[in-house]
Amino acid sequence: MHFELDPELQAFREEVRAFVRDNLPEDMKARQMAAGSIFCSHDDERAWAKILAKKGWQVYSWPVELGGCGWNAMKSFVFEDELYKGFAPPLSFNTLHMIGPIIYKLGSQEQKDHFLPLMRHGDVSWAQGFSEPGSGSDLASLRTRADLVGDKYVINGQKIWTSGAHEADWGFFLVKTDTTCKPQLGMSFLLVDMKTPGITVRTIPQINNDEHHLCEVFLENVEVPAGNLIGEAGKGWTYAKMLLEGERTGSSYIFWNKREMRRLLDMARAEKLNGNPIAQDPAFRARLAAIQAELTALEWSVLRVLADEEFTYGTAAASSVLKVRGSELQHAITEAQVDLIGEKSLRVYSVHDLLSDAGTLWPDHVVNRTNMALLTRAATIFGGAKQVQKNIIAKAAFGL
Amino acid sequence: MHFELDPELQAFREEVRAFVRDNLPEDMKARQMAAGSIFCSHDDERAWAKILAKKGWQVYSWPVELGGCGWNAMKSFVFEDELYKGFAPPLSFNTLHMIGPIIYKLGSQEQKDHFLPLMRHGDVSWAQGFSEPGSGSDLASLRTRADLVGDKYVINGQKIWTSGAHEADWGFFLVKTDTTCKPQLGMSFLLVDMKTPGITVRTIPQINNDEHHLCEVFLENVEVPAGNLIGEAGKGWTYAKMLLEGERTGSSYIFWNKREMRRLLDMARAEKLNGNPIAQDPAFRARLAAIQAELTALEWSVLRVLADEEFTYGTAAASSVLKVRGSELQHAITEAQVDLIGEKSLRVYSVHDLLSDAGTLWPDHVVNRTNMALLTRAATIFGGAKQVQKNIIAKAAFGL
Amino acid sequence: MDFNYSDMQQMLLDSAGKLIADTYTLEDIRHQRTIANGLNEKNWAQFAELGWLALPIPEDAGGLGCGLEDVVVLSTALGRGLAVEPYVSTVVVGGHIVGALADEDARNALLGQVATGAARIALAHGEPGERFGDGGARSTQAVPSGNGFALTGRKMLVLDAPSATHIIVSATLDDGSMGLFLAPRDASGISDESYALVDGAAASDLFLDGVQVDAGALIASGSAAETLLSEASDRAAIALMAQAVGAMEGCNDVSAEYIKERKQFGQPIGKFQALQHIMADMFVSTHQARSMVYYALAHLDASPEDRQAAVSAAKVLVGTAAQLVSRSGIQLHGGYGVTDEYIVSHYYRRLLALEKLFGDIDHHVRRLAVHMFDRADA
Amino acid sequence: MDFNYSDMQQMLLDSAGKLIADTYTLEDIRHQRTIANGLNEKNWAQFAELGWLALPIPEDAGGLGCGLEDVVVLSTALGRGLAVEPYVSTVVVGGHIVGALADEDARNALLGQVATGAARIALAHGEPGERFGDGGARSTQAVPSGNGFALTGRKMLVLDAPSATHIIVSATLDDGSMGLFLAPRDASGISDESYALVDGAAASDLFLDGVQVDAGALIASGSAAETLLSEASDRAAIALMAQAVGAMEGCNDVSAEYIKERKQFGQPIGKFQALQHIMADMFVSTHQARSMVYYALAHLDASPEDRQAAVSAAKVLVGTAAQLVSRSGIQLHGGYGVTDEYIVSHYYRRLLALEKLFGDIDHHVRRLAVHMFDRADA
Repeated sequence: MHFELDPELQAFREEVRAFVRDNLPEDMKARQMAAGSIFCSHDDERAWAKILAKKGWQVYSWPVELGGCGWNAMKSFVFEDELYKGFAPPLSFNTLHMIGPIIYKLGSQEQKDHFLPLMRHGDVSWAQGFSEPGSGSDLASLRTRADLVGDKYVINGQKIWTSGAHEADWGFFLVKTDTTCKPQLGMSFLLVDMKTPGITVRTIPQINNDEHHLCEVFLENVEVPAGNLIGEAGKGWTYAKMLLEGERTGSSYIFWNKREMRRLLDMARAEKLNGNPIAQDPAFRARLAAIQAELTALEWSVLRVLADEEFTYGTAAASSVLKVRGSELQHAITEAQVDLIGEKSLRVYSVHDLLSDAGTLWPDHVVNRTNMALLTRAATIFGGAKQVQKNIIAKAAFGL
Repeated sequence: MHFELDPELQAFREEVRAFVRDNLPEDMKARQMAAGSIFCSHDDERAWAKILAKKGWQVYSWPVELGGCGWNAMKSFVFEDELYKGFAPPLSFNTLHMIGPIIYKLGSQEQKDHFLPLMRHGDVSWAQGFSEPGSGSDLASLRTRADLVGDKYVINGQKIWTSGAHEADWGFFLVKTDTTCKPQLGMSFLLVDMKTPGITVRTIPQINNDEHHLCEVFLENVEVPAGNLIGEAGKGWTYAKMLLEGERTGSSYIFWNKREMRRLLDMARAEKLNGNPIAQDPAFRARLAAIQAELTALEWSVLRVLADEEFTYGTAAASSVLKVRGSELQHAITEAQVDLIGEKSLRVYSVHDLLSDAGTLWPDHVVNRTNMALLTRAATIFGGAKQVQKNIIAKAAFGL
Repeated sequence: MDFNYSDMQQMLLDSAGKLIADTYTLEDIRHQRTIANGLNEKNWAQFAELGWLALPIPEDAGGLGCGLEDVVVLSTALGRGLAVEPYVSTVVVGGHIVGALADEDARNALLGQVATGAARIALAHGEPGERFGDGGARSTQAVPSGNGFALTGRKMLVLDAPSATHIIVSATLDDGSMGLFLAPRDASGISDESYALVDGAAASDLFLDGVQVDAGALIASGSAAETLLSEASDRAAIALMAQAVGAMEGCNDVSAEYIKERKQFGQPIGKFQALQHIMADMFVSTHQARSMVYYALAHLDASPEDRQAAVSAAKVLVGTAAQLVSRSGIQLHGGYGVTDEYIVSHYYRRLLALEKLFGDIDHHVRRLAVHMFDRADA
Repeated sequence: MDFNYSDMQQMLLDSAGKLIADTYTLEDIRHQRTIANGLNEKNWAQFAELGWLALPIPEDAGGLGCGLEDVVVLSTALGRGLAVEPYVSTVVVGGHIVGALADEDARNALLGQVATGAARIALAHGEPGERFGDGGARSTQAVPSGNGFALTGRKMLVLDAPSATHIIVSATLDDGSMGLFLAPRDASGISDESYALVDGAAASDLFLDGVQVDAGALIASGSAAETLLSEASDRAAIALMAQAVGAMEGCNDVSAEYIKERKQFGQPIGKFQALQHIMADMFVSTHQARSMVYYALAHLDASPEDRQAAVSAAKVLVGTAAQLVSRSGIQLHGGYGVTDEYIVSHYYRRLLALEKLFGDIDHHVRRLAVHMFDRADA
């Protein structure tokens, strides 16, 4: 048992901080600061990816021989922490943790040769097609099917909650290639060029009036070369589970939570109550201190997983804790941001013009806080709703 | 729609207040004030009943011709509110709302002639035997049986959570008289003299070390005259349900909650934080104000039921709201009492010597607060656990 | 005590329910934010036609002379329908304050216009740097000028100003006390920045630069003005809380319906006890919130301190309930709950606004605590 | 970073687990409160024999010289067992403060007695009218007298004093600063009122009337004394939080076991999703609490401000978790949960005490907020 971070990591932290300071374009930072989102625009994602690629950090989590950095979990933690702190656009989760690993672990040589360099250089963006309208937390009920006709798969069906599908170059879809067996054995993983005829993408207007992120994808007789199959047919379910289980700490949104907590504390110093900073009011202090304690606990629970603590209960329970508390913290922090600005939270700012003026009489820190809080309601829903996480915990921890 | 209380009730309120002031013995009041309980000792209950009986208020809720007062719901509300406010011992729920009504509505002439005068004069105390070890919120699973042998019922079984059974004169028990039909049709209601051979009573030590209230009752070949059957055999379930449904607002503990809230506010004025009354600290003020708002809502939800509001959903839902929030308030208030006295809450005072000295260095208001808070954990359990209440609400309000 | 609707109230509720069902569909609600000044003229005309705008207006001004309890009954329907028309600004706040105008003809004329829908009033009180009007004396100044006053100052977040025909402006008089002034919305010297609010309503920041009004425009000053403003604010809070109760009831109903329909893991998700208990919590909160609206109403004519305490207690409870209900409603809807295409997200946004308008939970917690701990007469 | 137990720690945990299982049965725990001075002598002898009392005592005083992380590991087992022996008072607080005694012989002699179980130390710091020692300067006075001092004052709620052999007394010196004094528990001039605490431990109020101690009894004064007290308190808080984590884990386990066994409505109540989710919440809180103990431990050697902030953050979270877990544990047990005859009610009482000792949630929320908002170096 010892709790010290490798002292070398402090130097690395400063290296990353300096890199962000020197290389993140001001306007890109300003947009990310205003949005405060876990998303960013397609353009910013691509542009930032190219900047990281030049430094060799674009696919940092991949194996060294594929252009990754070979960092251990703690070093990666520091890296992402600093990027978030500096308001860099979020890294592509799909590239780093989903389709990237799938292709370099299971892809054909052709797939590797084609896609890995593109991803390494930040030259391709991906849409993930798992969820369907009829199946939220219940992946076994997927209905989109792909029939092998000659050397092509013909896909018919519908996907939903597909982030960025309207701007993505490629998609990776979980489809049914065999409907005669139980669902878990009939699924396959297919790569789909998003420009293929038969694909229609509809953006879904969100609660914050954003139409730029979540999409529905309609697939009607979409023909895809058989060579776009990943690994073996019928193993899609296994691959998808492998991906989802490999990502043990991402659902904590620890970096986002830490950054938005800092913003919250700054807002408390700036906003006033009866002429004094709200940061001096015992009632607000108590509320924010309680959130701070939960945030610290979340961070150390993340570290425990990253440091491979041997839990006496199923590791699934420890991961689900991160999802439950991470999403609750996203709520708590954004709710507090809204409450801190009081009635000023009611004004709507455009999510499509993030650098819009706050208004003559309005402080800058109010811009877009409510939009962010609205969108954050999804935190306890996506990626396995909170209720599903609790089912998992009850089973993994207590055998209930 | 109008929200004024009958102005005549204000005068009545003062009449009751004066009566309590002039007739409640000081030591009895002091004991009740220290305990803060929904219970009182057997002796205090009996003595106070005799005082009320003299005034004609002992069985106030019964029909006038039986010695009741004929007050409407609002007047009864004011009456009980004032008794609680004045720290009078609690009225006998069994006499007023359980076995009293059962006997005067369904009892035989002999039962009426024997028991009603006793109750009217406060000369008999009752134990209620519904729950059994195997059945908490699930009354259908009761197993205590009474077999008719000649002109006697022979009872065998076990009851639990029987308040005051060790001191009660009589008990009313729900027993199975027919085991061949479904449980709801085979239950009967029996009156049992607690001195009958075969009855063993064990007091159950509670979390606050109290052993004076809850009991287990073991019945082994207990012979009871067949004339002690209430109404018809096999209708016990119907009678019990009738009783439980007739009592629509009691589970709110509104009078208790109001009184203990007053105590809480007084404590906030007396206790200090950094030299100032805690009542001046914004964080504690916020906590207590939130409780106050909930308490007011509870009181007005009680009034809505008492005034026979026609709800658009099942009345069961409105009653369960009172139970859910009433019990949550009991928790919130006692938890706040404990937190207000800080580390002083850790000292144990005897529940059997309620007027014991606080200690040379200790303020009087700390005595017994923790004991009360401990016992109050039961609020969300007895009389239909909170989870059961929520099942009821989901069904009655939304058909779920 | 009688919590049941009178026949007249039941009729009001039924007719409102019908109009709301026809006129406030999801498409209508989504259309709302595209209206530049926030006013749906067609709906407003309907409000007038149905007599809703005349409800609490005195009879001698052409109104119906009803009490606030009738407004409350109507408001629950408006809340369920997510109607963001400037009803409270114009009829409840405007109607109450204008009712104190000394000039009977001017008063009845304007109130008459309120009743017919021709006039709409916005209250311009809050100023930059304040939090729910906690700022004490107004920075906006009313300087004697000609036979009246010149008003200069900045007013922030004036609800429903973009569609208003009149504004009521609070300003500091020469003697340091506050005055309430009536001015036409388009008076010269007023410029504005207008914007939409999260619930589809609209508001403005108003920049008053020597706005000239005559002496008769001063509705009240000093403690009379303070009293009037306090009364109007508490009435507004009550009407908006009734809207919140209606919105919560609507949110509960669509959520229950949704979880009965939506299937996951082979059964309607409404079969899951965890979701049933979420709905039970929503019901409990909503039921308590309605009780508190009645409680606040019952204290409308109590002493100012008692009325304020009652309104604050209600605002605390209703606001807390609104948060629980609207948040749970989204959770029960899963991913669909955070889209603009399901009405539950609109309930969420409206209930967010209703929690904040006329003082948020925190503001009223503090005001309630003053009543609980600091009153000399307690 | 490594969160796994060392071999030595695993052995410590295993042996503690065994002793606890044998010696802390429900009967033993119920017996505890009948012990007049709160000390189970047999258990204490076992603690000594197993080396637990020697754990953090320096090697040159006959101790094992282990770190607080080892005490934490042991403490989780003590917490699960609901052991209320005066371990923290004597070994963690007493051991740390006595470690600053200038006289090496006297220091090693007393620490050696701590390690063998012969000496037990109680900290007499709190005074009437205070809230978690918020009172600033001590009212208890240390007046020069003979070749030492005479101590006069009143100390309240001195944890574990009834069974102590020594007390450490905080008192105000002539120069107004604070001194920490070591005195025999049975020194002349000390009278007491002793009582049981809710968890079965015992405490005393001490009345000091010119208690004579010699010059060597002054362990530290001024800022050194403040530092020593602050360090000892934070160490105590960490050890007690580790006990709380152990108690929560125990509470979770007995609750899970209970709901798997208990049948209602024809099935084990553990099949009800609502109860499963309560248990999930208990797990989440407990897991986070353990993380915070590690976090606090990691800041043991940080600057005093950072250490205090870390301990406070942990105290807030662990206290909150303790409340949720212990309250839920009772709820899951139904009526049996509030009886003395099920261990869950004892977990409840112990966790209540652990939340309060060395600063409750509210106290540490305020101290954490100071760190968040008021630090000059932040």
